[in-house]
Amino acid sequence: MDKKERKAFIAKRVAKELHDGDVVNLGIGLPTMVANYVPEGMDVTFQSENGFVGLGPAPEEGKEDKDIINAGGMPVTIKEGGVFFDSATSFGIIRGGHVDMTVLGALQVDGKGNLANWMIPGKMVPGMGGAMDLVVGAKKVIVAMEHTVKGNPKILKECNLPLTAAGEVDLIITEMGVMEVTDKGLVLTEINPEFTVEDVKNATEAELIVADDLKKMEA
Amino acid sequence: MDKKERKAFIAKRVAKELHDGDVVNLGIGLPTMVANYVPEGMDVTFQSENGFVGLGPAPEEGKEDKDIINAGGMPVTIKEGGVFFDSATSFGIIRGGHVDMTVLGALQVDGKGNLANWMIPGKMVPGMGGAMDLVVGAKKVIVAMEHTVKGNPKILKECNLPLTAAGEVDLIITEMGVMEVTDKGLVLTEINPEFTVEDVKNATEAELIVADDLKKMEA
Amino acid sequence: MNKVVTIEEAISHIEDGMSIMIGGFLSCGTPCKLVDALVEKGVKDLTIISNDTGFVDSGVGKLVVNKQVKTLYASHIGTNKETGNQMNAGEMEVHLVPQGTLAEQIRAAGAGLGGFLTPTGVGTVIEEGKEKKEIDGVTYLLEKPLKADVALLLGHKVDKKGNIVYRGSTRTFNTVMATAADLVIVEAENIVEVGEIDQNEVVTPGIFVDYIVGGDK
Amino acid sequence: MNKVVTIEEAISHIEDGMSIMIGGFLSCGTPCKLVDALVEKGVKDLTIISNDTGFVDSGVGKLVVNKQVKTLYASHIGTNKETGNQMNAGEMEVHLVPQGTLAEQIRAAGAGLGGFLTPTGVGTVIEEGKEKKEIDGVTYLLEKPLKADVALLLGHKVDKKGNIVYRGSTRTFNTVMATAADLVIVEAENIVEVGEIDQNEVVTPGIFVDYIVGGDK
Repeated sequence: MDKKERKAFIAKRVAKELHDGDVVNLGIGLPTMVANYVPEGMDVTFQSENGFVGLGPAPEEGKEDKDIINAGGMPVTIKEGGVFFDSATSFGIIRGGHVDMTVLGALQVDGKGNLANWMIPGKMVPGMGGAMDLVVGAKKVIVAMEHTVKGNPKILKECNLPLTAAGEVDLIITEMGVMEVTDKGLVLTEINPEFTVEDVKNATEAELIVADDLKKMEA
Repeated sequence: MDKKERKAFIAKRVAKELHDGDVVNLGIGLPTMVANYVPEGMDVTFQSENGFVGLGPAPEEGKEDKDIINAGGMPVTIKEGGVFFDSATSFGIIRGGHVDMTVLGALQVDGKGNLANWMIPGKMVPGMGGAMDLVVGAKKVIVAMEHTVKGNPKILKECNLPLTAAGEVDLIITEMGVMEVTDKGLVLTEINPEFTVEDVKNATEAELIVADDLKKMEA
Repeated sequence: MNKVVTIEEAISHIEDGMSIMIGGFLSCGTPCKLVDALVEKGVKDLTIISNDTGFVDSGVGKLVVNKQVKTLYASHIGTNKETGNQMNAGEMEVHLVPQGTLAEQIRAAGAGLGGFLTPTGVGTVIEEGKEKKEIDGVTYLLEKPLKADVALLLGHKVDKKGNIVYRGSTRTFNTVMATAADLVIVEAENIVEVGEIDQNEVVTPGIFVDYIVGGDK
Repeated sequence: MNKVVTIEEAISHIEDGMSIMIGGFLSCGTPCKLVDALVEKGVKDLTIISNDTGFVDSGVGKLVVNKQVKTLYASHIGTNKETGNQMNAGEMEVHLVPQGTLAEQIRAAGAGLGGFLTPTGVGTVIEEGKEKKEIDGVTYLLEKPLKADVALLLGHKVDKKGNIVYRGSTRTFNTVMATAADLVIVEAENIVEVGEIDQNEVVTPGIFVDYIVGGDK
């Protein structure tokens, strides 16, 4: 798989976590691609934390509406039945547990469900935007990312970058497999058949518990 | 003055406290009458705490709209430029200091600006409704009432009924005079020429300081 | 995901002992058909959260008269003498809450807040048992969120996704209650197709709503 | 009570050292003409409260580039590298605030609340120096209200009393900022007569608005 295929594979697998009627917030980058793989016939509402539900695909070129952007600042569309609201309402929805699932990228994530994705001290301090609220508020938090960065693990024993939230990640989905954050630690529940368990362990700094019923990861 | 004249006299005098552009909340009963005496050419917006600004007069008989009531449950109208909103917004407006003045009746009020107007233990426990928020939140709190009840003072040394709010009353306006709550105590600033200072003092349990420049109360 | 159901289907989820928020103010904005159906169903030992208890013959008041209410949170009960009677007789536990505090408590529950500091009630009986806090020289009470099993709302126009617009002064507590209950049922005066309500004009987003009933107007 | 004034008249009230809230999200919903006028006027040492600092050539970002900002409260500064530069150089004091907390702090100020308890930021650097409180087994941070001298808003349709409706995703922080500043100025895309906006559709009541500018669209 090349980078593009890897990302699509991850996004497709994430999409299998969706349920009919879910309200879902997707982070920018790879997570945004999840919207392309909503199972046929399933009604999923995407939230854009800058102020609406019913986020639709990008508009055709020339049909952009300057008043409708997503949280990344890109022109988007709103679907029929969608609703605009203000930031206080938007984060009331998020913190109040009305978002069923959020999908985010990570700089680092660890076996305790800690997530770091908002700053690298001295290098990059963009701010947390809505990420801290989303990770705390959403019912299910999925980290969707490539397993390593330049060959280095991103799934660590313990995050050493400033946290976005402590112990809030539920599931990590990469091109190598699916890992669940449990009380006992990080459990590998599915594995991409292109890799061995040894491969995954080598690419992961956190200790991995292999599920008894380890399944084949399919996207 | 008979009872009706007394009430009109009090309401008229309260209306002199209005300023152009004010947002005002009037309690039920006598305070509601203040709306009839807004000085010509002055733009005052009345708030109805159940959910709008721009409260207008009662509708003509037969023209009632079941969806437009005031906080007393009576059919009312909304003026052009008025706006409907929900209870959270309504009390955000009230607590947030966006109401310039509230006018309420009282069971008891005292020289420290304490107000009791929401219950008589064992007898009448209707609940405080929006009164506690209004008295705390409005920039200026005016108690408008008849000076005594069945000849007994309502302006006391110290309220003995459960308080609506502590130390929030700014001005007391009755048919006998106008009293200001100050750090030094209750100051009689205007007197109805039908009464003597002695009359007012006799009808008041709280100690009254007579202003050096005591004025004639005009409505 | 068909949200439009009969009143019977909607209230079939409501059982004895549940906590129920009911929108409206003195019956204006109250989903009276849903209340009537609850009276008919006879569920009891309810905890009711509502601005007031309406009147003996309308709105929330009917549940009181029918002795279905065990615990009540409200800001005003003066328009329904039966509420006061049951309170004084010790048959119903009544929590009187300042109206703004009640609205904010429900909002806090729906917005994931653990509480808020309000100046309302300081120096009154309302402060009893509550933590006080001074911020920048002002004393506040710490008030906690209030949620419920069920919320019953009245909407003027409701589309089939549950997006609601209200009319006049009916909005009241309906908006915050929509966010603070596990099960949210809206009684619609008019049910319209998705797309018929302008996306800029919706007041309560349909994501909060589970069931829609009524619409026969 | 004529609220419609020229941009010059409206911003004549804004002076060096003031705190200013500016609505919008990445320049969408930002009153760009008012910001441009502030850039031209050159007021300095400002405290800016805004979701982000837009871009170097648009929205709030221009004030940063022009070095008029002394202190900043924002949730995101990644789209304007000049903000990061000035922060790293110690030329600007930057407070990064989670977006939901920022919105709620502004709302609290406008709604007369002394603060609120939020779960956001617990276990992160955001909790530093803040009181923590456990309610029903959940840990929260106590966050305080945030107000300003001035709020600059963008409205799509504004009537002459200042009643505002917004369009699309421009609403953002405009609504809460309208409630939390001593002086509120709205840049209107369209100014309409009182009565032209349905009383059920107004989002920001005109009682919050002091001045209306623009309307040439």
